[in-house]
This record gives sequence, C-alpha cells and structure tokens, in this order.
Amino acid sequence: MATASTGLPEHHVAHHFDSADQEFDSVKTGMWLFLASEIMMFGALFVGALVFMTLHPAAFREGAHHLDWRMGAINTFFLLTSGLTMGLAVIAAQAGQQSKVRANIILSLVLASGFLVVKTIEYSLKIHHGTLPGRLWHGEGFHDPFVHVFYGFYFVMTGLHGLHVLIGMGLMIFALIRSTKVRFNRGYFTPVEMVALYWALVDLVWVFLFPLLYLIG
Amino acid sequence: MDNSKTFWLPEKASTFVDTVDPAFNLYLWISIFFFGLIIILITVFTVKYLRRRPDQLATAQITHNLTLELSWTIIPLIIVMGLFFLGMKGFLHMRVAPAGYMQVNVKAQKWSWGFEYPSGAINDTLVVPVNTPVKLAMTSRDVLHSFFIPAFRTKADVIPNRYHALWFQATRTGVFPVQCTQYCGTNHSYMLTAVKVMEPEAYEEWLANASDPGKGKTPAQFGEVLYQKRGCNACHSVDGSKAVGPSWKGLFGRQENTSAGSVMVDEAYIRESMLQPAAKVVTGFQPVMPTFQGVLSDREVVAIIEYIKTLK
Amino acid sequence: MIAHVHHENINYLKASKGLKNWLVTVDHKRIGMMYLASILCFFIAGGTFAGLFRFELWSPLKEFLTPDQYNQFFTLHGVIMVFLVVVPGIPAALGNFILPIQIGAKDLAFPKLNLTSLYLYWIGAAIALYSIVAGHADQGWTMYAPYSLSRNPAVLWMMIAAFILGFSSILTGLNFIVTMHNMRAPGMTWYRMPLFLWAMYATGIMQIFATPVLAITLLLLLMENFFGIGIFDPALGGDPLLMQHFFWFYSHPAVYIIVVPGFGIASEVIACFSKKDIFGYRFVAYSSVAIAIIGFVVWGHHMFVAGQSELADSIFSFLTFFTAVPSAIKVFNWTATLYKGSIELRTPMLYALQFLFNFTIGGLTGIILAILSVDIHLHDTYFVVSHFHYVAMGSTMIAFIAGIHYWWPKMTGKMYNETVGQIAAILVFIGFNVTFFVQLIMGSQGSPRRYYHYMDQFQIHHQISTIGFVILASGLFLALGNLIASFFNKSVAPANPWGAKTLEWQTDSPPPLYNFKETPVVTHGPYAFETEKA
Amino acid sequence: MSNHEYPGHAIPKSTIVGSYFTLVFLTAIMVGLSRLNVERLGIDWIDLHAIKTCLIMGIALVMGIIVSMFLMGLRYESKLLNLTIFLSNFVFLLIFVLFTWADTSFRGEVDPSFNQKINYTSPVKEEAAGEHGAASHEGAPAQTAPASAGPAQAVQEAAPADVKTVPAAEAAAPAKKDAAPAATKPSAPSAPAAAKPAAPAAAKPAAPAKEAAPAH
Repeated sequence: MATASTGLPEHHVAHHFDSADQEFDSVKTGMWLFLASEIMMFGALFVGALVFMTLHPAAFREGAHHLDWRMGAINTFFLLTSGLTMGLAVIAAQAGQQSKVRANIILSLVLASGFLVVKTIEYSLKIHHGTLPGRLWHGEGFHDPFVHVFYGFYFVMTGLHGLHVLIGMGLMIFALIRSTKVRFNRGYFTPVEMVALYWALVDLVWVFLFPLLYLIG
Repeated sequence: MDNSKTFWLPEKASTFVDTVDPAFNLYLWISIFFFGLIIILITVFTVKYLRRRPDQLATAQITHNLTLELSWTIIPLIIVMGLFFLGMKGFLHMRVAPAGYMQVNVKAQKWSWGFEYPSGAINDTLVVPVNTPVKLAMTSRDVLHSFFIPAFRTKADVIPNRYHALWFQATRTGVFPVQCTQYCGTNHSYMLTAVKVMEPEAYEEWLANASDPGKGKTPAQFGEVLYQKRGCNACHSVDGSKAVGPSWKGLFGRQENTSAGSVMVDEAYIRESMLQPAAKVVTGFQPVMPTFQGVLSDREVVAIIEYIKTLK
Repeated sequence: MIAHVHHENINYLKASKGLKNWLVTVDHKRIGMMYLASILCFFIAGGTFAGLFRFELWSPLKEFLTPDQYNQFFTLHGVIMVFLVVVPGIPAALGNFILPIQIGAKDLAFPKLNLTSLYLYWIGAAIALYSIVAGHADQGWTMYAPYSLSRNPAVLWMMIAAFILGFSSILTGLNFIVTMHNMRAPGMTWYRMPLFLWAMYATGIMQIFATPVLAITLLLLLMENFFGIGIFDPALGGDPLLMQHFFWFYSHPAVYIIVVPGFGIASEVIACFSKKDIFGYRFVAYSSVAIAIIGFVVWGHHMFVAGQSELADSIFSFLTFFTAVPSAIKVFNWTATLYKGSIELRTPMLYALQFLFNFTIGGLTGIILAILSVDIHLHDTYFVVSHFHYVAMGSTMIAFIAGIHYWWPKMTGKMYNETVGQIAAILVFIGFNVTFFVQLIMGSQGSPRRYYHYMDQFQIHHQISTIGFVILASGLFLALGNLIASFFNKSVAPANPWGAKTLEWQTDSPPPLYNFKETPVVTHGPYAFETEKA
Repeated sequence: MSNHEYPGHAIPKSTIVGSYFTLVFLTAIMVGLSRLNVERLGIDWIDLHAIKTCLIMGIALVMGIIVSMFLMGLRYESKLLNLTIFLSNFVFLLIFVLFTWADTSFRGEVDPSFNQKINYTSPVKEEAAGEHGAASHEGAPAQTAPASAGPAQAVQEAAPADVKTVPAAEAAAPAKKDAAPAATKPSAPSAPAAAKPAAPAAAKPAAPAKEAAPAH
C-alpha cells in the first residue's frame, strides 16, 4: 500500500454493505444500469435520425454537407484524449498517487472545455449562417424543403451531448473534491472509476454521433 | 337476414360485417369458455378447501406438474395463432379497395366534416349509392381526427397534410351515424355526421342537382345552403346566440371592435375574415377559424356575404 | 449529523422523531411509507376527477361541466393516475418497503439515490399540479401531435412533469435491480427469492430500458412546441405517426410496469392464504420476465387504424398475441395454487381473488384488441377504456390494496378491523364490475372514448356506470378509513398474523431499523420459513 | 481476474494507451474515407456511396467496441452482468428502429396516395421556384403560419393521383387509375423491394393537377 503521506482519512464501507468488494460491485452495476438508460435515451434520438434519414435522404445529405467536418474531427480528438487522461487518472488512483489523479482530472477538464469551445464556435457559425431549426431558420441557398429538420436533429443531439459533457465536467470536479477528502488506493478508487465510466459513455455517444451527422453526408 | 343491433354489436350495413362479426363472436365464445372455466374452478376450490378449523393444513402440497404447465402454454399459443391469421385475412380485405371504386374526398376540420365529389358537388353528409365500393381520400385541415362508421365496422384516422384512404361497400340503404374517434379538442364529441345510402337512381338524381348547388337559386339562398354545407353552422349561429364564433344575426353594417381596432362590418371585412380569419378577430373570441382560402370559390364568398346581409 | 442514539432493535417508526428526520431519512421503510401516503393522496385526487366527469356523463346534455372542463378533467385523470399513481405505485410504495426485508438485506443498495427518487417524484408531482393552475391542459395523457403542439403552457408544464417523474421511475428500477443482484442474504439463490421480487426485477428491467425513450419523446415534443423543428408537426412536413411510435415504445412497457408488480403481490397473497406453495414457481417467475421482454416488441397495436403500414400492422398483431401466453400461465397457476389448499378468506385474500376475476376479463378483452379486423371496429371506443381499466384499476390497484392489507401489520404494527375490511372488499368488487363491464358493451356498440356528448342509446350504460362509480368510491373510502382507523387501536399486531412463510414475516413488526437482529442465513425455498402463527 | 480482497480490476496502462492510439488512428481513417470523393472514380455499376457509408459506420462500430470493452473495462469483468446490460441496450434499440422502419418504409403499399405530403410549409426559402415542380403559392395554407422570417414556401401538392377534376360524366367510370391498388398484395415480410426512396412528392415534378376543390 502506498505510504499514507497525504494523511487523508481512509474510506470505510457503508453500513448496509458487507464488504468493500460488494460495495464496489453494487456501485459499478448501478453505474452500468444508469449508463444503459443514457444509451437508451441517445439511442432513441439515433432512431429518430435514422428514420428521418430513410424518409428524406436528400435533405439529410444536403444538411450534413454544410457541416464542418474539421471541427467535428478536432472535437473527436479532444474527447478521445480526455478519455485517455481519465483512464490514467483511474490507474493513478489505484496506485494511490493522489496528486497524479488530480493532475489527470484537471487535464481532462481542460480538454473537455476545449471541446465545448469548439462546439460554441460551431454553433455561432450556424447562427451566423442562419441554419437554425424550425421557426428560427433563415438559411440561404438550400433546396430541400426538409433540411431544417436535419438541423433540428443536429441541434437536439449535439445539444443533449454537450449537456452531458457539462455534467461530465461537473462530475470531474466532484472527483477532484473527493480526492482532497479521502485517500484513494487499490482498496478504494470508486469515485474516479465511476466518473471515468461516465466520461467513456460521453465518448461512446460522440463516436457514433460524429460519423452519423458529419461524415455520412 | 336480420340487420338490427345485437347485444354486443351495432346494426349491420356493410360487407365488412361478415368479416368482423364472425371473428368477434368466435372470440366471444372462446373468452366465455375460458372465463367460465377459471371462475368455476376458483369457486369450487374456494368452497371445497375452505379452512374450517383454524389449524387445518393444506391437504396436499402439489407444487408443479409439467404436463399441466405445458398444456396451458401450448393450447393458448395455438388458439392465439389461429386468431392472428383470422384477423390478418379480414384486415387485408378491409384495407384493399376492389377495382372500380367511386372516390369521394373528405375534409375534416375542427369539429365538422366536408365531402367533395369529383363532379364538384359539396355536402356535409356523405351520400353514397348502395352496393358500390366507395373509397374516401381523407385529409384534415388542422389536427388528427378519425372517421368511424359503427354500422360499417370501419374506421381510419384522418391525418393532416396527407391523404389516408378508407373504403367500404354499403349493403343496405339508410342513414348511419359517423363519429370522430380521435380526440380533437373542445367539440370532439359534436363532430358528427352521417352516411346516407341511397338507391343508385336516387343517388344519380341527388348528385345531378348537388353538382351545381347554386343553380336556380338567388345568391342569398345559395349562401344559406353554403352556411350548412361548408360547416359554418358548426361555429356561427344565425339566431344571435354566441357560439365558438360571433353570431351572424344583425352582423352586417355593425361597428365591431376587433384585435386590430374597431371596424365597420362591410363586404371587405367579411371577405377578409373568410380568407385571413386571424387578421381582425372580434374581441372575446379565439382565433381558431381555419382559412377558406382556396376552398371557397369567389361565387360562394359573394353568396355568403349576401346571405349575411339578409340576417337582420 | 445530529447524534441520535439508536441501537439495532428500536423499530424504524420510533428510531427518530420529527418531520425533519422523516424528510432526510435514507431508511427504505420510511421512504416506502412516504411514497405510500403520497400515492394514496394522488389516487384520491385522480379519482375525484374521474368522479366529476362520471357524474357529468349522467346525461348527454350539459350537467355542470363545459366541454373544455370535461376535456381537462379526463386529461388530469389520465396523467395523475398513470404518471403519479400506478406507474410508481406498487414498486415505490410496497417494493421499497418489502424488497430489502424479503432478501434479508439491511437496506437498498443506494439509500441516498432512493431519497433522490422520492424528491424527484415530489417535484414532478408539484409541477403536474401547477400545470392545472397554469392553464387548461386538455390534450389527453397521450399528448398526440399535432394537437399537443398548440404551445399551451399547461401542456408544456405537464410534459416537464412527466419528464421528471420518468427519472424518478428509472432510479427506483435501478436501485431494485442492483439490490437483488448483490445484496441477497447468504444462501438465497435466485430460485429461493419470493415471486414478488421476480415481479420487481421484471419491472426494473422495463423501467430502465423504456423510460428514457419517454424522456426523448417529451424533449422532442417540447422542441417541436418551442422551435417547430418539424419532426412531428405535419404542417411542417413532419410525421405524427413517428410521435406515436416514440410515445408507445415507452407507454406499452409502461402498462406492463403497471401490471407486473400486481402479479407479484397476487402470487404472495394467494400462496399465503391457501397455506400452499405457489403452483409452478419457475413458470410464474419466468412468465414475469417474459412479459417484460415481450412488452418491448408490441407497441404498434395502438396504431392499427392510425395509418401504419400493413406490414407493421401484421408484425405487431402477430407479436401481441404472444403476450397472451405468459398471462394465461399465471392465471392458471394461481388457480392451481388454490387446489387442495386450506383457504382462509381474509381481506387480502378477498382482494386477491377479485384481482384474479378482473385480470381474467382484462386479459381476455385485451387479446380481442389484437385481432386486426376486430380492432378496426373496437379501437378508440369504450371497449378499450374498459379493457385498460380492468387491467390498470381492476388488477393493479386491487392488488395494491391487497398488498397494503397483507403487509399492513408488518409495516405499521397495527391490525385493521377484519369485518369492515371484508365489507369494503365486496363493495369494491361490485362497484368496479358494475362501472366497467357495461362500458365493454357500450364500446363494442360503437361509442367512442373521450366523448362529452354521446348518442342517446348509450345513456343507460353511462348511468349504470356512474352508479357503479358511487359503489366503488364508497368501498375504497371505507377501506381507507378502516386502515387509518387501525392507527388508533392500541393492540400491537403479532409478527406473523397470517402464518405466512416468506422471510419478511420472520422479523418483528414494525421491523427494526436494520430489518433483522442478525442477517438471516437462507437454507431452503422462499415459502418454508416455519414460525408458528402467534 | 480481480483478486478478491481488492475491489474491481486494474486495467493495465498499456491497454489504455494502446486503445487510445488505435482510436485516434481509426478516427483519422474514418475522416479520410469520408473526404474521398467517390463520384470522381466514375464506377457506376456499384453504389459506392452506400459502401462508403457502411465502411464509416463499421469503423465507428469498431471504435465503440474498443471504448466499451477496453476503456470501460467490460472485457475484464468477472461477472457477465454489466456486459448483458450493455448489449441489451442495442437489442431494444434494434427492435425499435426495425419496427419503425417496417412502418415508415412500407407505407402506401396498398394505397400509394398515402405517401404524398400536401400543403406543408417549409421555412427553407426557395430561390428558383420552378425547380421544385409547380410550387404554386396561391394555395398556400395560411393557418397559423409559423412566424419564421423567411417567406413560407408552400409546396402545393397534386391531389391523389386518382382524383382529377375530370368532367362530371366520367367521374363514375374510373378511366385511368394509375394508383390502381394491387390485388391483395401478400404482405408476408418477403424481401422488401429496394427501399423505395420515399422522397416527398415535392421532388417528383408531377404535373400539377388542381386540388379537387371546385375551380377558383
């Protein structure tokens, strides 16, 4: 076990659990069930997009054509790298290196905010071009009468994903606070593991969202 | 054969009756059999094994019997599969109109039905010849509605911005109620009309004089016919009583304050209120009136205005 | 944290005093009781809305409600009953209380998450009540586009309320599944768990995998209302049928979330009062999970006349018939449990037999709606209204009341008056069947649902139904009064008044803070815990 | 696998870093593939665009598997519970999308006029009005037109093919009925015809037959 240099209190198992292992398993399965409901939520949006794609393929292609794939690629890079740093944070937590955990989480926060910055640039470009969903639409040079529905889907899906990036960043800050309150070691690293799981889900959703919206056009 | 109402099903008046009723009655007997079986078993067991002494134990702890379990898994499965094919065969017959059908356009709007015949005749009740397949191309002008004729055992939702088809073939003459079954707002339960089935000759004669409703009538009389046929009566009264819309009695020449200031009710205001109803809404009323742009011809607009003038 | 002195054996009601302790408790028993109180209040509220328009329908003419008020009341009746009473109903109230005790655990896996789900329920309920004040929500609980796209503020608030209540339901399901996987008492394998828990497990699956799709449907409806994105709105080229697909993909599993917990309670009560183990334990357990899975593939049978393609109609009709098989297995197994038993007709048993009667009619009237040709005639008529009331009210609520009566001594340590309970049960049985059986006939005669003004020939049916409502309401209030009165009698109920054989009756009632003095070790089946009847 | 006195499993650092680089590499391939302009290659006997789409989604699927199996540690789980939870998601979503497609792409088999969308307004402003069939504006439905800035471009649709304002005499005799409904088309789920591009009728330059409403 790493030396208790940080002088932080040890984590003790909640009263209704019998062992640390049972607690960790329960928390992990609970997290996976929560991630399942998140996947079902995004999945329902993907189904909506797929059905719209088959109903109006031309509109989908025209809409996707006007998206900037470079911004999407940069965002993918940001998310994948922040996924890496969160994975390294978990390994550091298991090794009991408290400061390394904080460093990795802060790095992930920076990369995540990079993602949001690129996302706001993209949104401001859309607002500038006027390609906003429904009533707000005042885009120029579009032919297909359903292209505004594509942007409806685009904004709902990337907006909801962006919201989940924000939630993920909030959870990272929670993990940072926990890292100052309790010592992580091989026996207890649950908060970092769960935040990393949640962040990996945000990656997973983006990995499917990026090609569907940006690349298929 | 007896076409009147039975205990479970309404009167019989279309070819679909011999698709739906036998299936309904067959299922009725299946469910009576199973319901009776279970209720008799429950009452017999309860009475027979009632606990008479407080410490009386169960006479036998039988907890499973595979053959019994499999039997009440397989038998219901077979029954329901039979029901499925019965239902599907009848369903396809009810959805595919035979060749040589007569087409009528149905326009549903909030709380009234409009029927348009290819010959240009318009009516607020559906008049059809007997023993000829009729296909309705239905569309709605605002929200979802549903065209349901209990006597014909048929129903189809009416979807805005699309044509949804429904066909039937009446087997006897008479007037059969039509109801809207998809919730559509305040007067959803008043959105009623009727199907009038006539002999072919009587139908042709009706169609002839219905095709040009204005023939041989003064514009005011034609306006009165339109008041009925175009569904204006659904929202505007002619006896001064306030309905969904303002009453037409004594309307012409009156000063009305509207959402766009006070206006003298003249021909231009009435015409504008028909084509852009939301422009000047009389205060105290909701802007729910659909537009009649592209629905009323100019002659009809003039006729209605003349009719309003006569209502003092 | 206030230092409150407690050792294991004080019962949970006396463990800590004061409203504050109740509102921040993480004890599953207290959360279950708070859920039970809220759900019964909303049941009364939903019932009064039903009563109001039941009296209005006494004659086809206007009695005392305008058409708009009638529409608002049937919408509120639908929303309150579905989202606030029967969907959370049995899992949140009885499940929260009984599940940890039945598997011998000290508490659910995530007590704080359980409290969060209770607060989400209360916030959602508050917003739903606010939408009554905010305006007139008259779009029905089904919120079909394009009628629900009228940017009516009350409708938008109701959508936000349903959105939040959905998350409360997800968190409850999540808690149950994790608890059942990881926190069973040593020695309790899956087949040594009582059937109530199998029902909770099946409900949890549906809650986790179906409710998020409701969240997306409501999100898209809100986007459609605010920005007119044109996915559902036909005037903008959207497809109202797509909205119905999204809505029913959640709402059909939701009706199984409503009824499957009722099966769980029925299995417990019938087995206990005929002094026999349930007949065909594994078949009944598997049929609960089978219903949960099949519940996901049949949603299209709500849209046979809505303009769906004929291929989809046939697929959905074919798959809907498969739901008949697990239900038939359950009904036959319950009936077989009575065979050669020693049946004692106490109040819970009266309600359980009544559940069996109503669910048989509910199930049979459901299967006819899957026959494609007959459904074209029966769809959206009172036949459908009667079918889902036989299942949601006649099966689920009656099983809920049976469960409350069955576990009342365990939950409160008090005993209710037996004869008053039996009278109430009979009144409820008569009232329910008079109210809803006549609606079957009205529906097949072609009377559409949600009608304020109906054809004269149906007046007699509506009048009988209203009389039935009066009997049903009186029976329900009598039962409620009987239970509340039990708080005031002094005698403490014995630990196992019915000689039941499941684990939760081995601890004393009301149970101590951590349910058992020491964690029990399970060495045999779920229905073999022998304690002599006190 | 996980030694029992320590909870969870320690995923080796090499796996995490390795999967990260694989993911970045796959992203690069995916983006490169999407930039490939297949029309230029001139191969028309095979639908290159469809293949490109399948390849891109295939790579996305592989990336998804890498993220879930290695980064999220599903591969190292002792119990299969979390994996079943994860996979059953996709089973339910597959059911959802397949049955919804069974509805949307097979509509109008019996009655083709059901697929025609009429009188819908689209905020997308149209430069060349003619390009889209006769988008005549006079039939624009003005019912609560959305207050979108761009003038609502009304797509006035042809009435269902079989209702033409033909002289009354011919009305009864259904002369030419191009939407002749096929005899009871066996709707057994045989291999569906190539997924009919359900492009809206707007794209079809149908001869603009007037609405069946009486002549204006």
